[in-house]
Amino acid sequence: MIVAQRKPFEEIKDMLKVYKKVLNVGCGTCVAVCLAGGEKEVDVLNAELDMARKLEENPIEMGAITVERQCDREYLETLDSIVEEYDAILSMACGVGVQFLAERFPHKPVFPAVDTSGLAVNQAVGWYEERCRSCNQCVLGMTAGICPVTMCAKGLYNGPCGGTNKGNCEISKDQPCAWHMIYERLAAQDRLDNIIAFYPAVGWKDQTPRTLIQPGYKTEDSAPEN
Amino acid sequence: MGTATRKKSGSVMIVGAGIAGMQAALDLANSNYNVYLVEKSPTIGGLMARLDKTFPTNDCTM
Amino acid sequence: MNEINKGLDDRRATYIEYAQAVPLAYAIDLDVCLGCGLCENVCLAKAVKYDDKERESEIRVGSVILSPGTKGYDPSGLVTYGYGLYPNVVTSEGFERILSAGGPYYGHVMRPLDRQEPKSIAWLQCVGSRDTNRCGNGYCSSVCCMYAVKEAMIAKEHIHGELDAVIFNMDMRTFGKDYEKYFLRARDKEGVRFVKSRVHTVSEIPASGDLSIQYVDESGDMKEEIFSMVVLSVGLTIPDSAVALARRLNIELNPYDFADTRPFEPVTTSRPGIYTCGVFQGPKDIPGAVTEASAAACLAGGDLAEARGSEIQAIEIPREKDVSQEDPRIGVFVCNCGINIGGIVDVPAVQTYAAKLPQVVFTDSNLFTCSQDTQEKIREKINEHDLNRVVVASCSPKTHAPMFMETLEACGLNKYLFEMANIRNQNSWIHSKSPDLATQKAKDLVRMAVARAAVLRPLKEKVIPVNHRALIIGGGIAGLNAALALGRQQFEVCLVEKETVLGGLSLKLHHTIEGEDIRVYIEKLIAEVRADDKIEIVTDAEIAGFGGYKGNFETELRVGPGQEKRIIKHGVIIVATGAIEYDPKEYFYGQDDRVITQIDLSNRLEEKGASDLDSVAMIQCIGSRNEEYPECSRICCQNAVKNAIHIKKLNPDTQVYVLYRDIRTYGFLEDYYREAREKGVIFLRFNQDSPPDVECLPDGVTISVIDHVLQRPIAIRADLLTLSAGIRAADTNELSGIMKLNRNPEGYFMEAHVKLRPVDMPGEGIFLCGTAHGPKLISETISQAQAAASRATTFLAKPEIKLSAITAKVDTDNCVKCLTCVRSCPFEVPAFNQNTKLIEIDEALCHGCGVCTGVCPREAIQLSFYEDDQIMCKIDALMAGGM
Amino acid sequence: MRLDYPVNIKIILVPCTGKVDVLHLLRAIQKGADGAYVVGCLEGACHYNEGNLRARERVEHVSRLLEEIGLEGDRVRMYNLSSGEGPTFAAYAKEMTEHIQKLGPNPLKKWAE
Repeated sequence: MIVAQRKPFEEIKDMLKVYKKVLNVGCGTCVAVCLAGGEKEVDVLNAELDMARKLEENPIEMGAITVERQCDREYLETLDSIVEEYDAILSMACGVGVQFLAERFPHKPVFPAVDTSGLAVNQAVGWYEERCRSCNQCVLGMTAGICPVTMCAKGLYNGPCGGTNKGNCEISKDQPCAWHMIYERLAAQDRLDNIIAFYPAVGWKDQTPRTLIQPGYKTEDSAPEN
Repeated sequence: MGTATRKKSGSVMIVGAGIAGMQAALDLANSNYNVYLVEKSPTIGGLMARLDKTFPTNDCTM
Repeated sequence: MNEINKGLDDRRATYIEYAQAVPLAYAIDLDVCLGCGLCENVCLAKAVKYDDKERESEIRVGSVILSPGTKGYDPSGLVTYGYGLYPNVVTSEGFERILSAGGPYYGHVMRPLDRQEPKSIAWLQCVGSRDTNRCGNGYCSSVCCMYAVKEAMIAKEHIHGELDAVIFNMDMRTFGKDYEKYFLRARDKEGVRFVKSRVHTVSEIPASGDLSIQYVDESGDMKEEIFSMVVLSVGLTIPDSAVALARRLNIELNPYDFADTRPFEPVTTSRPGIYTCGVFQGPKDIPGAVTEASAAACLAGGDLAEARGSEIQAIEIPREKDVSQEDPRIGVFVCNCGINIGGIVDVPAVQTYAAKLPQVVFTDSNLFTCSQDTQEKIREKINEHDLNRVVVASCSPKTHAPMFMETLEACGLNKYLFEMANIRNQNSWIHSKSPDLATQKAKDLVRMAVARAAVLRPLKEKVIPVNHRALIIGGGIAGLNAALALGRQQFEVCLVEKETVLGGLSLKLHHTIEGEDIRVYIEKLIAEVRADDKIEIVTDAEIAGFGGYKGNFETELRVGPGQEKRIIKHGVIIVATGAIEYDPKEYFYGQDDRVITQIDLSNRLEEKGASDLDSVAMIQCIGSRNEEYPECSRICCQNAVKNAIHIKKLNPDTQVYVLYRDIRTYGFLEDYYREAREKGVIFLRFNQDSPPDVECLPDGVTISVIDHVLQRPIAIRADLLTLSAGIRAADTNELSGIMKLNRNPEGYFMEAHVKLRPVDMPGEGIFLCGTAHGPKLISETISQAQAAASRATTFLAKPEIKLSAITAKVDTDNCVKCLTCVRSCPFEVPAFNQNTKLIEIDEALCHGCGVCTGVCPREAIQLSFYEDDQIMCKIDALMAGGM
Repeated sequence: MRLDYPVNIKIILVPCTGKVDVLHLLRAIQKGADGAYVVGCLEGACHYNEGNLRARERVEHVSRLLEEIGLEGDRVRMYNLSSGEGPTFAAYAKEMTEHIQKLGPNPLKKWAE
């Protein structure tokens, strides 16, 4: 799941300082699940903005709506009829949603209210740990299901660096060394030969937006234009 | 024991409305028996209501 | 003089006993009333009947329960303590009032003489208990040790400076569930001092009012200490009125005037049909009294089972009107509460104000809104003005909402369309000095209530049928008694036992301390259970699965060597899984066959007698009250005393030594402790930090222990060393996992409330009895088993049960199944249904706390009757008044 | 017990303090209340196990939010007491009132409709 965290309030307030009427759009899926941008957080942020702006003698009118997903255009249709009332849009979705909103309403300023931090698992209520950085080059099959891109501070693909220290990473005693863990688990599975194999470094050079198509779902109509 | 001429009563009298009497009354009433709870002082509650807190939880007695 | 506050302050001739009294009504103290007639003239409700006389009325009942209660021992007769003479000597009952916020000093701990905070307080234990010389009360009152510890701790908490709190005792008898931990906390964490000594004399130092206490310490030295205050821990006695009542009813009393009962029939008096409970049955604490009360209710009702329901009045409820499509039409009833509200608040002004509030179509004010005739009037007005919401501005919803809600139901209005504004307890009573502000606040509170009333919705209480069958887990004394008691209440029972035979631990026992034959009893009990065709017995069975909720449970059993699967459907559960004897690792047990447990000893005495025994030693607290296992096992002291007396009866020449830390023969067991001493049993106290040493030599077992008086070790040679092994909870790991039943760290099942619900488990429809709850005597096990049957009967007697409508509901359209509610609910109620693929909250299981509503990121869960807009609108209405 | 406490305290009943929402507290301040406080059972003595602990977390959260927007976080507080402690309730009401008086009126009051 995509996880995000609310931006510092000051930053949000600053982005909106010149606007008088702003629509805050929540997103009902990933960021709602990670407790950052569903109905509840929209209401909380709006209450905060309302109060803060009144304190500055510069009141703002906040609108609230939460759509199922900001990354699907059908769900954005409900916004079409109401955005015109507003000077600007605040999005509580991940970076995808913010961009998609901006694309749909090119004449309206759209601002992000959250920082999208990645793909994570939910360890407990409100606690998320990143497990994937969508590198598009998955090696988990060879690394015993432990991701060297997210788990290793340097994102190394071919064994640990010199900073590994009794199973921990040099950046922190609390951070286990990814490659140490990979070694331990591969050893337990009697697959240590995997660790000797060489992997080319991740192709970060491919920096234009990647298109993902789920085979079997692709139809002529839904195929992306580019 | 009772004879066939007189039907069994479905009522119970409880003398004393302290914590024990109240609990017995509640159980019986909730089990569909008619209850007469008799207490000589003006209020129910008995000794327990006069305590401050109770061990071992230090709960208020009220 | 205020009798409730033990004479520490005065009260008027017309009085309410205390602030939370039920009924909250005035009484007249005829001993001091002058008869002026003033109160009769001023009473607006005409409730004072001056010439009211006692009347006799006759009622016909099928059973009687006597619970006349207790009276603290009056220590005035013990002149050496100076009670009544020295102001700073109070009884424990008086000290309770001093600690109480509703007491004479409003909860500030002060000594009576000069209203100064005491710097030191001494508690003297066993005043009026364990004392055959001065007052004839040979029994132990069972509760004084615990309440003294509690009073000392709370006093330390209340007092601003340091308080030296000292409890002078012979034995600390903290034998109840979790009580030992409480005692250790007082001693080790809170610094309460415990001195082993019985104080004989208290004398006052006239200049200061302080009190001097002289006592002999453990080594026999005379000591003197000065205290600011002395609390006499008075025992429990039976009031004369109860004795007179018993005489009139021809009930036999024991020598101490308590009701005479037998160990196997603990709540049955000598007269058929009359039962007893509480302290009248024997000295006991609150959980004991509550348990016994339910037991007495079980037997009293069981006698009348065929007439159950025949004499209760059924309440007819008219069909409910559907008002969901109507606009709110609110009626506001403002109460004067005599002068309680009307004397301060301008009620007519509040009524006029209410009339102008949106959607209010009718207002009224009443002298007493809770009176019977006003209920009639409210019913009329609801019909006349077609009201579909009602607001009553009066007192606390806690006490009165249910009654008003019934009034709504009686005219076909959903009872949840009701709201109260508490303009008495939260207003007129506390702002009596500022009537104008109080009137303004009453308007605010009414405005808030009206706003909420407008957005209330009719709610439906789900009615579920009750399966009238009980599942009892465990076929020992507890399970068998519970089964029998439920059978007498005419309910079907399925009794499940994991062993192939019934009887449990009792099969290893012979006699009670009173001399009753346990084997004969258990055989008769099993025969009776077998003879009852409503009871099905399933032995050699274990619980393999569990589901459902109160009234409708479903349990899967695996039965017999073939592990055959069986499903039992039932409405309630009684857990009676029992306990076992601790298997000692101490003192060569299992290595030397001269070292045995108390159970082994009683077997040995039955089989071989004691004629060949010159000397027997016993060591107490084996596997109890130590670091590994801090709790007291409650029954080992009486076991030791029982076997010691038995030996002395079999062979008076056998020397018996009991090495102990505190002898905890509570209640009437104290008589046997005294008997043992009189028969020559030698009791030697040792400290936990210097336990006895044991050597197994060819000519006997040698036990060395430090004698307190001699201050040096002494050695005892014994033919047998008996270890008083404690009690351990049975292994219920699997069961508690399957049924989700909580246990304490010692492995005993947890009750819903230690004090007030000692037989109920936290889950509704699940009850607990016997040693599965904690160590206890057979008589206590039997009364708790009968109590569990009584509690179960309150469920089973109903054809159906109504569930509270105040439960959380999921708007599944908006739910993203994020699981936050599933992970946040303290009772694990919200769940993802694998079939519907929805998050569901079972209203039968929901406790209605609202925690899930506060965490839902999509605002998709609402708690009925406390929906967010129903709370927000009150905030808005309040602030709209421009606070 | 009829103990006097300041007249400006108005009580809103909830089944458990675990029901008190961040939004409820924010709304009170937003609408111009000078302070809002939650009174729950003693910690460890919640009838619903842990409602009062959650309430405390939410109060602390609201407190931080208020600081963020430039109000005193201390305008919201949590108190714990048992049902028998009338005098403590009155004492807390007094303490809260005095505390709020020290902070002065809620500057948002003038914006309330």
